Amino acid sequence: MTDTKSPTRAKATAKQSGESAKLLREFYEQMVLIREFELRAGEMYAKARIGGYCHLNLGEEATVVGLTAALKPTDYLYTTYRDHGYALARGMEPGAVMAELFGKSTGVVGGRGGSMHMFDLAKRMMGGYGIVGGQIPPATGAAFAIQYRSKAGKDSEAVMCLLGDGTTNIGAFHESLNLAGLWDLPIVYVIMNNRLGMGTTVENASAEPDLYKRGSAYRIEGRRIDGDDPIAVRDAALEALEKARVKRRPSIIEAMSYRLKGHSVVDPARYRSKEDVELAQANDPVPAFRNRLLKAKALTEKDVDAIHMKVDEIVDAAVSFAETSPDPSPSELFERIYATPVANMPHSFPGDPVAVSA
Amino acid sequence: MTDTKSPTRAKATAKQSGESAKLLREFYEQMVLIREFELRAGEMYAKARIGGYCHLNLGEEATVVGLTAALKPTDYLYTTYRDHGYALARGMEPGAVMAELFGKSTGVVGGRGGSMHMFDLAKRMMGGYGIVGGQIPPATGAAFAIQYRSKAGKDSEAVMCLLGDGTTNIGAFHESLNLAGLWDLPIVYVIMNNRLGMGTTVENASAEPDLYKRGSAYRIEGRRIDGDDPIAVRDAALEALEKARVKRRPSIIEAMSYRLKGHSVVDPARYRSKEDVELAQANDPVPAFRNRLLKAKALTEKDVDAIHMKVDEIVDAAVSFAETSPDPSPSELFERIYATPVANMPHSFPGDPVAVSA
Amino acid sequence: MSEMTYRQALNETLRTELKRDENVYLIGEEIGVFEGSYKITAGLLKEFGARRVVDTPIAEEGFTGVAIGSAMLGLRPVVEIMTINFSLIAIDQIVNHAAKMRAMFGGEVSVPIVIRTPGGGGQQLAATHSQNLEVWYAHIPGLKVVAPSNPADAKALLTASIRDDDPVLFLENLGLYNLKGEVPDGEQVGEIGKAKIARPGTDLTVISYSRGVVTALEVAEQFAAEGISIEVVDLCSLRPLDRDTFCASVRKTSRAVIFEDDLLSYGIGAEISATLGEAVFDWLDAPIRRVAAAEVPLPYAKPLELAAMPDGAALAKVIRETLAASGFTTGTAEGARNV
Amino acid sequence: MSEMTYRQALNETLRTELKRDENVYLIGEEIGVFEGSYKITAGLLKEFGARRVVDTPIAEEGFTGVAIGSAMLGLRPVVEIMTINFSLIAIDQIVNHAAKMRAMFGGEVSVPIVIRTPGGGGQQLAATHSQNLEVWYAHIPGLKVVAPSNPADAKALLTASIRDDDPVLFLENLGLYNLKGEVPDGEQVGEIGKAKIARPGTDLTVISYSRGVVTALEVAEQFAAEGISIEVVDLCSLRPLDRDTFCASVRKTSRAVIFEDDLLSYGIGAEISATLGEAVFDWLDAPIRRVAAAEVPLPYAKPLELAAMPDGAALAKVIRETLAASGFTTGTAEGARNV
Ligand SMILES: Cc1ncc(C[n+]2csc(CCOP(=O)(O)OP(=O)(O)O)c2C)c(N)n1
Ligand SMILES: Cc1ncc(C[n+]2csc(CCOP(=O)(O)OP(=O)(O)O)c2C)c(N)n1
Ligand SMILES: [Mg+2]
Ligand SMILES: [Mg+2]
Repeated sequence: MTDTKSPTRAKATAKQSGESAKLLREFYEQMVLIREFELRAGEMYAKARIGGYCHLNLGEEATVVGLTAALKPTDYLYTTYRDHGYALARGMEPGAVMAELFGKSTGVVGGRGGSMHMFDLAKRMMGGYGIVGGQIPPATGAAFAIQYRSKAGKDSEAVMCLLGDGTTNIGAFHESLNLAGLWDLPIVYVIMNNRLGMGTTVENASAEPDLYKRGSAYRIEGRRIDGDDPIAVRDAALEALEKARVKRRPSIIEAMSYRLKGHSVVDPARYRSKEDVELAQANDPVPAFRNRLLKAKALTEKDVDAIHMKVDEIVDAAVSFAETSPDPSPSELFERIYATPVANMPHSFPGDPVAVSA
Repeated sequence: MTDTKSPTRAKATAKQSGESAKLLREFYEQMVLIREFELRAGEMYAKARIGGYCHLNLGEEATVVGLTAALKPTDYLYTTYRDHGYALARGMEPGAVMAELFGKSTGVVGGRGGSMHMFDLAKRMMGGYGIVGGQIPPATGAAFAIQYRSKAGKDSEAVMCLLGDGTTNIGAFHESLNLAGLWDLPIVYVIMNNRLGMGTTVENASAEPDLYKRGSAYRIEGRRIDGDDPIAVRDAALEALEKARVKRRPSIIEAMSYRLKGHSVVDPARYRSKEDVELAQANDPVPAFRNRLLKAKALTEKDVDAIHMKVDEIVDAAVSFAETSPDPSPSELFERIYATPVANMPHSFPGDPVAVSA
Repeated sequence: MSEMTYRQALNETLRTELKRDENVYLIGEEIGVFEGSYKITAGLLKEFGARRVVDTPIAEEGFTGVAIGSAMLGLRPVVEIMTINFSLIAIDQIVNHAAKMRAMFGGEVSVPIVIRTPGGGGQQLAATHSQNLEVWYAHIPGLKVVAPSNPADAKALLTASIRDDDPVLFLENLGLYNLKGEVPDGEQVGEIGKAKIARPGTDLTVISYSRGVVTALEVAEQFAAEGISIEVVDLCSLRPLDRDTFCASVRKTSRAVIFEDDLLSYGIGAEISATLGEAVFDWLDAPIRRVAAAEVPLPYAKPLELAAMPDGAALAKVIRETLAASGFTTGTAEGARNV
Repeated sequence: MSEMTYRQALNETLRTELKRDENVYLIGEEIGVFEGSYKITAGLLKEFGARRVVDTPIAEEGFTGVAIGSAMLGLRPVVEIMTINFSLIAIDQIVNHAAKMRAMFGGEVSVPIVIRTPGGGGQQLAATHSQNLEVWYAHIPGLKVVAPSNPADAKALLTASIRDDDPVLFLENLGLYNLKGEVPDGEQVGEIGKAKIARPGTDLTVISYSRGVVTALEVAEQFAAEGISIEVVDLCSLRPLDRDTFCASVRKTSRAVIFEDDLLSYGIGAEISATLGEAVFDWLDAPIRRVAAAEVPLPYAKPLELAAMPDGAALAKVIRETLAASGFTTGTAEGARNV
């Protein structure tokens, strides 16, 4: 195999000069919010406030912020189980997101979904999905619906679909890309290449480890970008979304990044080499972006402190909100499942006799 | 899209000069056998001697013969429901193949499988498969077993896996190719491009209609060949098999051909344009190969007559054998299902009381 | 009222719904140019165009998922999966996604999708093309599963399914497509979750669904000639399951036989029998028997296929055995002899 | 005898079989470098190398199919599908291929593959990660389905499954992995298709499998303290289903309650109940009740998850109701009061 087997970091392509200091600060603030929220989620998991699986966006903050910055409110976002950051960046209330993690009735989906299933139709956050690749066909279907209902153009809606590097190897990826390519659908597939699917490296999972090239079998163009640079991410996303809106053509973005910790909060990631961990830490996008802004004088140390203080308050408030929120009641167990009630819905609790009217 | 959307016939690449007249005659004879067998199968279906689905190799005889000529007896062949020709070319008894179509106990699998499921472990004909794409992962697994058990080399076993053009769009294709590419498996995927999947053209099904390029997402090389030229087919297959044996690398062959008739014997193919039908007929590989051999003096008109006479006898004999063979008996219903019998196997016929010993 | 086949009833219903609601569209393999593998969609591409009648590549998981995603945005796709056997390739999208999205996303979204798919053996299509896997879907909360047995119900329940805001698996059967029946004209919206008394009777209840009901009605007719009155319950829906209707029937007749095309163990009949055993225990005069398929991958050869599939003769035999087990005798001297 | 967890029993059995037969190999996601999502395969990559312990990409359909194909050539793969929820992506290969190949190819080939996969809710993994879909597989001829409830049976049945020449779905449960028990040393080959009396009793039979047996045994123990004797039948295999054993038990006790983790309608319990209703009808003193999960996509929030899942309390309640329905009284004055 060739040298592309070890993907090298793409060059930063940010046209940073053109950005207002305000926007850069906002980006930084969002990145810090995700970072702090995720660290706190990890703590809360350790305290058993959060159950189930809990996958964090640690190390991927720049990508999350860059991608969501490129989306219009009318665009649809489909993502994976690693979705807290996207929920926050899409404008969902941190308190409601934390409450969802706590399984409270005030959670974004009333405690039904938990960590893997953030959803908000109004915000067009179309869900985190726990089945690897499961989001790809529905996301493609959202693009189909846009195509079905509306004309192409600058103001057209579009879809962004996130997936991990490991997810490119599943059949749903292939079938969806083929349909999107064949039918000219307005969608951007973003491969979040954090180098690992659980403990498996990209090189051990993909026969073509340059993942942006995987569209070649469908005539879908792809490009690799530096996922640690929020501006580069946003610019690439804007371009791909424009193509989706105007040309109604799908595309692939491969955002290179590092997963800072284990696959989920319970994974000590012992399979990871010391060098790999060091590399990930050396590439941590949050301090990197901070230093870049400080250097460019878009940010002062005082700003940094203020941002961190503000974020801490937000996250504290989110935790308090979650902690003081009520649990959903078992009496609601059979609600929110069907949209059209019909006769003979089975509403028995375990141990009830089978429901038959005399 | 580019001009490759309408795939043009690949140039014949046969090094015909080097072939012995004997081999060429054998090829022709095999092609005629498949042609006549399939025509007779169609008749027998019309007479209700054959039930279920019945997909014929009409128009694909050159590909069938060329591919199987390249296989060693130790190679494994996996194919689709369009499998009669492969069964014959792999050396299975025409009588037993016809008897299988008739559902007789003397059929190659005792009447259990019918048209879509020709199988013979001794001949390493590993089955026709009715689920589109269903054969691809097991075929890849056969290559895995070869890799697991033996060293690469000129005498290594290898696997050939047939699939249709329409089948390249299913997830199993993607997952299998990725695994074969990743694990360096000794397999040749042959895409039988007969231009249609039932009534759907390649252009309406595949975002990359140059199907030999679909390996690009897995670093698997592909090439397109003229499926109407048995020599070209054999040569390409030999090369790909050699690569599988020696380098343990998978490859793709796209064999271009035309389906002469409907998708299955009951399909009148009304969706097909007059031009398309004419084109298919103009490209009929059987008369084309005959004329080529006559011209090259590898064959005389007398040879042709003799071959047709011989083939007619074989096919007549196959039909008689099938007709006079016994049906399988309902008393065998529960046989041949499990290899390791265990307690409490359910062997009740419809209407029997549930089997419980007192 | 007009007489038409089950196929025509489906075709006309699809046409009507396509006309009624711009959000309704059809999607599946070979439904357009080829006019449907079983011709259910004949003529619709010509009438509605390729936007509303979408031919797909062979990619059941992909196009079913596409339909699901489009339904999340308010479209109302009617998916054809060529046969239920191929739904296995799409089942992750159906069961892990369509069925669960509304609940998992806290009721924030609905997935108004219909999946039409035929099951059934008897056409010598062998093991991989002859299955009845509806019990799998009937097991899954979040789905609705309907299985009409005649053209009129096919129309009414397909209409209801398309207008329902939840994912509906609409089960058809290869053996039903040519079945003729009277179909009421005009709009007919069936009630999902309700069973029907397909034929009233007093002596024994046969419970069935889809194609099984056709056989059950034939057998009931034969018994009527002997003066034995069989009530036939057509489940119509498998989820939700209308337990009230078949339990009420068996409270009346005290005897039940379940007839289904599917394999015996863990089939639809098991749930019916278990429900009856619990809910009408005190009314039962004889054990509840199930007539179902032999537990084998369906073989191709006709004699083997016939031996494996339940038929009217097997049903009649079990009805007689059940009547005998409960000491049943008819008033009519002639008829009683054969019982 | 040594005490070990269910996880350790699986791990040691895999090690033993890898050593015994060069054709045995393990394949699945994250079973090597990661040592298994639930650490069942811990240490095995190190011991046997990457040829025998094969980490795969995320491609359940692909790698399960690869295992099937390799089994056709005589290898004996043990596939790990991380949870049964993900088996839906591989189910076409399992049900349409592995299960049917031998029959469809006339007995010419065998497919000696084991698919190990855990099911079960209760870990707050929400709707798509908490299912019990074993009833789907139990429905399919051509497969064998085993579901051991304790470390000793896990060892014996995994050994039997690996040595069996047919495709076996080996059901585990997230809630069982840490369960401890005595495991006999040395080679132990269990008998697929046989149920067990996990605890003898005389007054009522509880029938269960996999994790359900653990709860059933606890509840039986509580009743024993009241002088009520509960027999617990552990099905061990779901296909073939050992009807003889549980029918014999109920002929003895005259009362049955079925306890299962899965959803009620069309679950495993339905088949058990239907079988009993037919085969031991005359012995039953009370209707057969099933204790099973509420029919909802399992919610994440703990109070909702708990409300949906069957537990010992629900089982005890139904046992009491069943005893009461049959007019049962114990000899012991104290115990009887609570019944
Ligand atoms: C179909 C399916 N198979 C396996 C899993 C278990 N699983 C969860 S996440 C994951 C790794 C995904 O890796 P990648 O796509 O790189 O995303 P990342 O976790 O790195 O963000 C696996 C195997 C699953 N959830 N669904
Ligand atoms: C999973 C699945 N989906 C659909 C079908 C129905 N079907 C049978 S053959 C076929 C077309 C296949 O086309 P192609 O791959 O080009 O092969 P060809 O028939 O042309 O040889 C379809 C859709 C099937 N058998 N399996
Ligand atoms: Mg990753
Ligand atoms: Mg084709």
